[in-house]
This record gives sequence, structure tokens and C-alpha cells, in this order.
Amino acid sequence: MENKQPKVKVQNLTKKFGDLLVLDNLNFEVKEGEFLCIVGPTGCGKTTFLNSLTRLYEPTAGEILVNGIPVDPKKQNISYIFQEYSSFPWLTVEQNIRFGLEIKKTPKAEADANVEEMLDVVGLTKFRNYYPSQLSISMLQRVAIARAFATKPELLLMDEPYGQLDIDLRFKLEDELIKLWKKTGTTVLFITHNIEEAVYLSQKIMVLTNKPTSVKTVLDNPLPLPRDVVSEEFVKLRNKVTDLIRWW
Amino acid sequence: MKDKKKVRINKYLFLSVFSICVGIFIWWLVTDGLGIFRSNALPSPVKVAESFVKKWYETKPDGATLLQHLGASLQVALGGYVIGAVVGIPLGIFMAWNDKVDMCVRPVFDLVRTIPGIAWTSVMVTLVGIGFMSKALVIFISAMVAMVINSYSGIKQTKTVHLWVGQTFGASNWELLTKVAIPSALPMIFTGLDVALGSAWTTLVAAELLASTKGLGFMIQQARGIFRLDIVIVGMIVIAVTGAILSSVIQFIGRKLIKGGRS
Amino acid sequence: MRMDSERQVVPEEALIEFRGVDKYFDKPQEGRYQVVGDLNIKVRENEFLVLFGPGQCGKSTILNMIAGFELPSSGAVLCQGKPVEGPGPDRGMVFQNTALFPWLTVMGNVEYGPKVRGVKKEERRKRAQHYIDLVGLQGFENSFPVKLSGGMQQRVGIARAYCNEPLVMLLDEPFGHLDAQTRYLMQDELTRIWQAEKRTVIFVTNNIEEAVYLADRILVLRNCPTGVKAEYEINLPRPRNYTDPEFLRLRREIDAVVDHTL
Amino acid sequence: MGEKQKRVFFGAIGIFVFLCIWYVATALTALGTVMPDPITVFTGFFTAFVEPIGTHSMTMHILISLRRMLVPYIAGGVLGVLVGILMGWYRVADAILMPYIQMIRPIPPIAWIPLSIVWFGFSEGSKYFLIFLACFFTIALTTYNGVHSVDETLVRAARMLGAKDNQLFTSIVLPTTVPYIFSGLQVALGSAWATIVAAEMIRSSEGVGWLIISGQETGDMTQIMVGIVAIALTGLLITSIMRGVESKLCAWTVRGK
Repeated sequence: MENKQPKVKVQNLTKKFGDLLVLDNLNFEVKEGEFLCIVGPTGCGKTTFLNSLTRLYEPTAGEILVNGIPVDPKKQNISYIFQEYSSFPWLTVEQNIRFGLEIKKTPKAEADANVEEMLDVVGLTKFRNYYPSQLSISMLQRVAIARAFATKPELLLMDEPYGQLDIDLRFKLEDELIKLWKKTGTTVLFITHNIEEAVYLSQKIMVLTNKPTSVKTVLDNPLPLPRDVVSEEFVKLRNKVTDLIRWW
Repeated sequence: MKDKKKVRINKYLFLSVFSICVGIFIWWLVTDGLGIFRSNALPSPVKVAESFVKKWYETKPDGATLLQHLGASLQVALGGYVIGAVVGIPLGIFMAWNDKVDMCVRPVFDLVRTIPGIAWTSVMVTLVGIGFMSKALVIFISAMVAMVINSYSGIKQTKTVHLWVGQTFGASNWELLTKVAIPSALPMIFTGLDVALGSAWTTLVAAELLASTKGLGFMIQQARGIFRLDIVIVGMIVIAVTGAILSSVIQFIGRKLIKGGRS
Repeated sequence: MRMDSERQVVPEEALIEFRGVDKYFDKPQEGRYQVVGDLNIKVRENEFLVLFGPGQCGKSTILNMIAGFELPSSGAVLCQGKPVEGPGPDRGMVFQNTALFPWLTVMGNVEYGPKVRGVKKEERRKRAQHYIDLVGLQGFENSFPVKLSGGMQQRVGIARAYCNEPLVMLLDEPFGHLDAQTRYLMQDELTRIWQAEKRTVIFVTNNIEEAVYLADRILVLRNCPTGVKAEYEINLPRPRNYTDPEFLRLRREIDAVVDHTL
Repeated sequence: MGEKQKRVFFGAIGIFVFLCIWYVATALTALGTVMPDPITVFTGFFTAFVEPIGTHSMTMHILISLRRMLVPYIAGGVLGVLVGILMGWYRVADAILMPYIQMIRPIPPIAWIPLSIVWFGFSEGSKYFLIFLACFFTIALTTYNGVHSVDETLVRAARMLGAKDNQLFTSIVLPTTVPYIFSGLQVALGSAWATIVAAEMIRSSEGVGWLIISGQETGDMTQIMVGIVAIALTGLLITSIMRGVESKLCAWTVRGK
């Protein structure tokens, strides 16, 4: 497993808006099927970071390789769940989930199977013909997650998807995400402000500095799944990450 | 709690109906009742109602029935309107979708849009003479301008996050436009269709007042010439009612086509 | 400035009291449903009371009944022994969506209370400035709320409520929309402000860490129709630490008691 | 090159290309026999400031048209805001007045021209009446919507802070309504400008509308085009002034750090 080339390789990624330096020479690697959490202080330009990774923002300098070739959403199978609610209000739940598959011109039989599977996994089968305006916040987030996983992505980016949910719902969706990640073996880059969430989900934690953002350090997270947020080792790792970030 | 609210609502409903009746009564009082205003200054509601009924089939005094005038007006208005929409919507979308075109065309468009549709009548009449064509062209311009404005802002208001979702799935520029931007702009495009219809209808009436041989505008202008104010008021009522009906038809179609409870 | 009374002297009747309170709401389709069932609460002077419970049901309604926006369907809500009839400056409230006046600057928002109650200009300006400094907003007096970050907007909300010198401060999940780290900062700030300006505080939240971090006393509430399920005295020294063993033990214990949303 | 300069640069190109197309079309094709080329139109436009057309110079034509529009526009605006607030705040006023507003509003102001001529003759009065109608209903309704869009939590916040009912009106309802009033004023401005042009075209002896119609009667296309340029530039001027005033007064709605 070790000598295999990394799923994602980023070399001196830099991003400037005009002369304002936002991303300052980031270098890191992510292995196949790994769950990497990225955590940084408030306002550390994390959305710019993820958008540059998928070329939504053109990086000023640096190389981003997925499976060894420069990243290109048209060729590679990448999905991105945004912090803002991004389900299409004019499509039903089912049509929303099918959206990615249609863009990627997936054959109908396979597409239908994926959509049915995803509807079942996120528990929205009963709501397939509902429109987003009729759904609660947590159901909307489930639609976005189902849509992202439906295309069986090799790389999944998530920008603090559970930021607005209350604690019970957040833990529930986090458990669902881990189940989906284990089942599909996707490589996940999950960015968040919430340190407890990062320690709860990750195999590896990458800590970013404040603006201009660069990689402070990368920590391994050896804790066995499922994790207990009040257990001894969990809290030790959490304190370690907190001390690297604490600005408050 | 609930029934108290219901009582309050019909109380206000009753008040509205009552206020209309009072209005009509005063109108009748000052005309037929006390004869303060002669009918060439303000015709009584009875006279207006009477000519409203008669005008539908009578050709007096302007040589065409109300129906024929209405038909003539609708034909011109809807003709110019449809072409204006067919040209205006793609132009607005095209202008909004690529920035270079947007920046070039925008200032010219801002200049043209402040020119009221009616101003073009003189140009068109001089170019193609009085008659159907000049009025249709004027209405085409006013409807097209309204359509471009609304489809333009509809596309510009597409949420960036929706475009990002499309881009990350690898959608081409054309797919982003057709599968994300246009569906998101649909409600605004229908607002445009509604506004354009209103401006087409208003411009038509103005054009007919200026120079025409048939149509509602022509009818009320003629009637004013011979002091038949009752026909003028009948004409105004028909203009208002037709405008309202056309607008509600567009809104109805909009509610049917726009999915997701967003219209 | 109000002289703050000695903490040990517990007046015989509580500052705020709920006696057998029920509350029903009528929704057009679903008809009548009960939100609060036979609630009995006593709130002591100058204590930091946290109403902690799952999801959305009932907690805010209790706060609204104290503030006077809602009246109980049955039973009584008393403030200093007298039934609450409507909103009043003696019960200041901080809302989850801040509810700042967008057309007023920070200074305009904070001095709004004294202004509508007829306090003269330079007296209320002085008092407003005091509370603006207290919540750490020096230099932002003339900016509009739309230009401020979430955390700063909440500071204005707190300063605005404090500026009216209320008897009790009601906070309805004020940090609900903030990101996790700003939330920690605001919890520290609120503790500091509360210790500087002694007032009774009633704080509603569904975040257990926030409840244990802030509270002198926690009332764990049931799901709809809500009522007091458990009560915990939290006498950890302040400033508290989210990860110290005793804190974690309390958190585990309370987490076990509360009924989780499905 | 900054965003602003880019916008101005490409805008200038757009206008230049538009004028070239216009010039080429009139110079080379049959259109030239009927339509004057841009140079003649613009020279005609600027000379009109010096040599009068009809009895007035261009400045006077524009000023007269503006006066005819602004006097009733202000009256319609003030009355529209007052009636809008009255109807928004008191259900009784709403019940009594709303039927009339909903009945009269769909009638295009231009359809009132025949009646206005009978009631007010060809005097300024008939134009004031038309413009008043063009503005009053739009502003009244947008103000009414503004009063109804007051955010309930803000009313609660104000009550909590001790505001009495009359203070609620001045300190919450009015400020909420201001942006609505401005959007109503801008829409009304557009329709007022269109109405005054139409009214002047129907019957007047000066003003930008008269410029066009007299050009049409004498078949002088240059004068028509000069009139259209005058209308376009004046229209652009008043809309940008209105937008400037709005951005100052509604600064608190502008997002962004």
C-alpha cells in the first residue's frame, strides 16, 4: 500500500487575490481512501483552499495532482459538498441526486441503481419527489451528501457541511458519513473549524496557520472507530490540536 | 382565538365593499342625481354601463364595435410582444452569461432603456408610415427592452454555489448555462414576460392615441373628440381589465412551469 | 450604577418563578399541540441558569414567556412576585438571529433602550459607551450591523440588552450560528461580562459543552411538551476547561440523562 | 487593470462600435436616405442648445419637460408615501382605499390623456394630472408593502427595550419602509418620464416630446433623432441621480465587510 502513488499530491500551492496573499506555498499528500480532516483558525481562508484544489479558483502557482495527473473536474470523478446549501431548488430530491450522474453521462441503468442506493442510505426514499423548499435543514444536507456520493467519487471535498446543525443531528450525520466512507472507500478531505469534529472523523489531521495560510503540521489519528468524545485519549489528541490553533 | 380573526376579516371585507358602493353612489349623485356635472364633463355610472353594453355590438360612433377595437389592439400588442420576447430573452441571457459582451453592450443598453417606447413611434411612422407595422415595431422595442432587463438580472442572480456544483461535476460551459443558470433564472424571466406585457400594452394604447385607424386607443381618442366621455371611460375600463387578465394569464403559466415553489 | 446586592441573601420569593405553567399553540393544519407541560421553575438572584435540552421544542417558548412575548395558557409566570403581562426593560433579551436594528449604528443600537425611555442624550451616550467598551467593541461605534461579523453582532446584542439595566438577561441560543472557535471565544467573553456586571442570566442552548461551561445551575428539559427532567448544580471554578476530567464527567452524566432527538 | 477601468474601457468600445454600425448603415445602405448618420444627429443636438428649435433652445425644452414631470412627481411621491403608510398601518384605511387603488392602478396613465384633456384642457394642469397618476399608485403600493414587511423580531426587540407603540412606528416601521419607498420612487420615475414624453407628443408646444412629434409632422428625421437623444440622456441623468441619492440614504443595506 505504501509505495502506491498518493491520491492527491499538492506542491507549493499559492493563491493571490490581486496582491493579497491568501494561500502561501502549501505542500502535502493524501493517500488513497484516507479520511483527512483539515482544521484551522477562524478566517484562515479554508474555502479558498478547497476551491483552489478543484480549480474553481485558478491557483496563482503550484501543482495539484490527482492520481498523478493535474486535477481536472471534467476528467476526474471529484465531488464537493459546500458549506452553503447547494441543492437545486427547481429539482426534486431524486433529480438533485441524479444531477452529477447526468453531467457525467452515466448509463441509465447504473445511474438509477446509484440513485436508489443513495436515497436508501440517507433515508430519503420517501421524499424522492419533494422539492428542497419542503425539506428541513438536515434533510437538505443529506441531499447534498447523497448527490456527492452518487457519482462514486474517487475524491470528496467537504467544507464544514454540519456547521449549522445542532449537536444531536451533527453526531448522527457524522456517523452516517463514516459508514458511507467505509463502504465506498472514497478519499475524503473534510475541512472544519470544530476541533472535536475533526478528531472524531479523521484518520489524519492537517492543521493550517492563519492568513496567509500554510500547513502548520499533519498529525496521525490512531484512535479506533467509533470514537467516544469524552474518552481519555480522544481528549488528549483534542487538546494537542487545540493548542496548535488556539487564538481565543 | 380562530373565529375572532375570521370575524375581523369579513369586517374589513364588508368595509371594502361598502366603500366601493359609497364611491359609486357619490359618482351617481354628482352626475344624474344633482346634475352638478353634465355628461360631457363626467358621464353618470348608468350612462357608462349602458354604453358599455351597447358598444360591444354597435359600430357607432367610430365605425367599429368594442370587440373589433379590442381585437385590433390585441393583434398589434401580442404580435410585437411575442417577437420582442423571442428576441429579448436570448439576448438578455447572452449578455449576462459572458462578461466581455456584458461590459461592451451594457452602457449602450442603459442608454436605450431610458427611452420610452412611445418615443419610437415618430421614428417608425416616418420610416414605415402610420398603420400596423409602425405600431408593431414600437411595441417590439418596448417589450424586448423589458425582456432583456429581466432575463439579464435573472442570469446574474444565479447563486455561485450552484455554478460551483456544476463545475465540480465537470459540466461544460453550455451545460452550466442550460442546466443551472437558466432554470435558476426562470422566475425572473417570467417576471420579465409579465412586465414586458404591461409595457407592450401601455405603449400600444399610446401609439393608438397618436396615430391609428382602429383599436382601443383610437376609440377613446375619437370619443374624446366628440365629447362621448362615456365611451372614453368604457375604453379605459376595457384597457385596464384586458391588461389585468393578460398579466394573470402569464403569472398562471409561470406558476405551472416554475418548479420548486419558487415562482 | 446599580449596587449589586450580596449573593448569600436569598430573598424568600425567587426573582423569576414558573408555577404549574402549560402552553399550547394552534397550528392552522395540525390544530392545537402542547409545548410546555406543568412547568415549575424558581430563578435565584444573580445566578447563571442554563436551560438545556434537545432540538427546537419548548426552550425558546419558556424564554419568550419570561420576556412577555408569549403568555402562559395556564399557570403563572411571576417576575418579582408579579405576573408578567408583556415585554419590559427589566427583562433584557439577546436573540439567536441578533435582531439588531440594521439602520442604526452600533452606538444607535446600544443606546436605543435608554433613548426610548427618555434618558437624556449625554447620560445615555456615557452609559452606552461603558457597555460598548465592556463587550470589546471600541472603535466600532459608528459602523452598521451589516458590516460586522457574527460574533461582533452578538456582542452588540449583549451590550444593547445590558445598557437598559435589566433585572434579568435572557439569552436565546445566542451563539447558535457562530463557528465553533468563535463560540468558545464568546463563551469566555460572556462569562467575563457576567462577572463584571452581576445580573441574573437565563441562557438557552442545545450544546451540552456550552451548558456545562457557562452554568451555575443547569435545568435539563424534556422533549415536547417540555418540563424539568433533571437539575444539576455546577460549581466548577471559573474560567473552566472543556477537557478537564471533572468537566468531562459532568458532560457524560448529563448527556446520558437528556433524551436525544431521533 | 482594475475592475472599474476594465468596465469603462469595454463600455467605451461598445458605444464606439454602436456608433460605427449606425454610421456605416446610414452611409452605405438605403437607410441613409431616411435616417441621418450619428454625426449629423449629434451636431444637431449640440447646436440646438444655441439655436432654438421652435420657440425654445434645447436647454429650455429639457427644463420644461423636467419641470412638468418633477412637480407632480414630488406631489405624487409625498402623497403616495403618506397614503401607503396610512393604509399599511391602519387596517381600516387599507380596507377603504385599497379597492380604488387596485381598480385604478391597472389603467395605464396614458389612457387618461383623453379624460385629462377634457377636464384640464391642453394646459399644464392636464400633464400634472397624468404624471401624478403615473407616480401616486406605484409609490403608495410599494410603501404599503414596505410597512407590511416589518421584521417581527425587530418589533419584539424594540418592545423588550421599552419602546411604546408610537415609538415603534417612528423607530421601526419608518426605517424599514425607506428602501421600499426608494424602489417605488425609481419605478415611478421611469413611468413618469414615459408619460410626460407621451403627453407632450399628444399636445404641447415645447418640451422633448414636442421635439419628436413636430419632427415627425415636418418629416425632419434629424430633429426626431435629436429629440430621442435628448430623452435618452435626460432619462439617464435623472435615474443615476436617484440611484446616487438612494445609495447615500440606504447605506445600511449595503453588505460586505
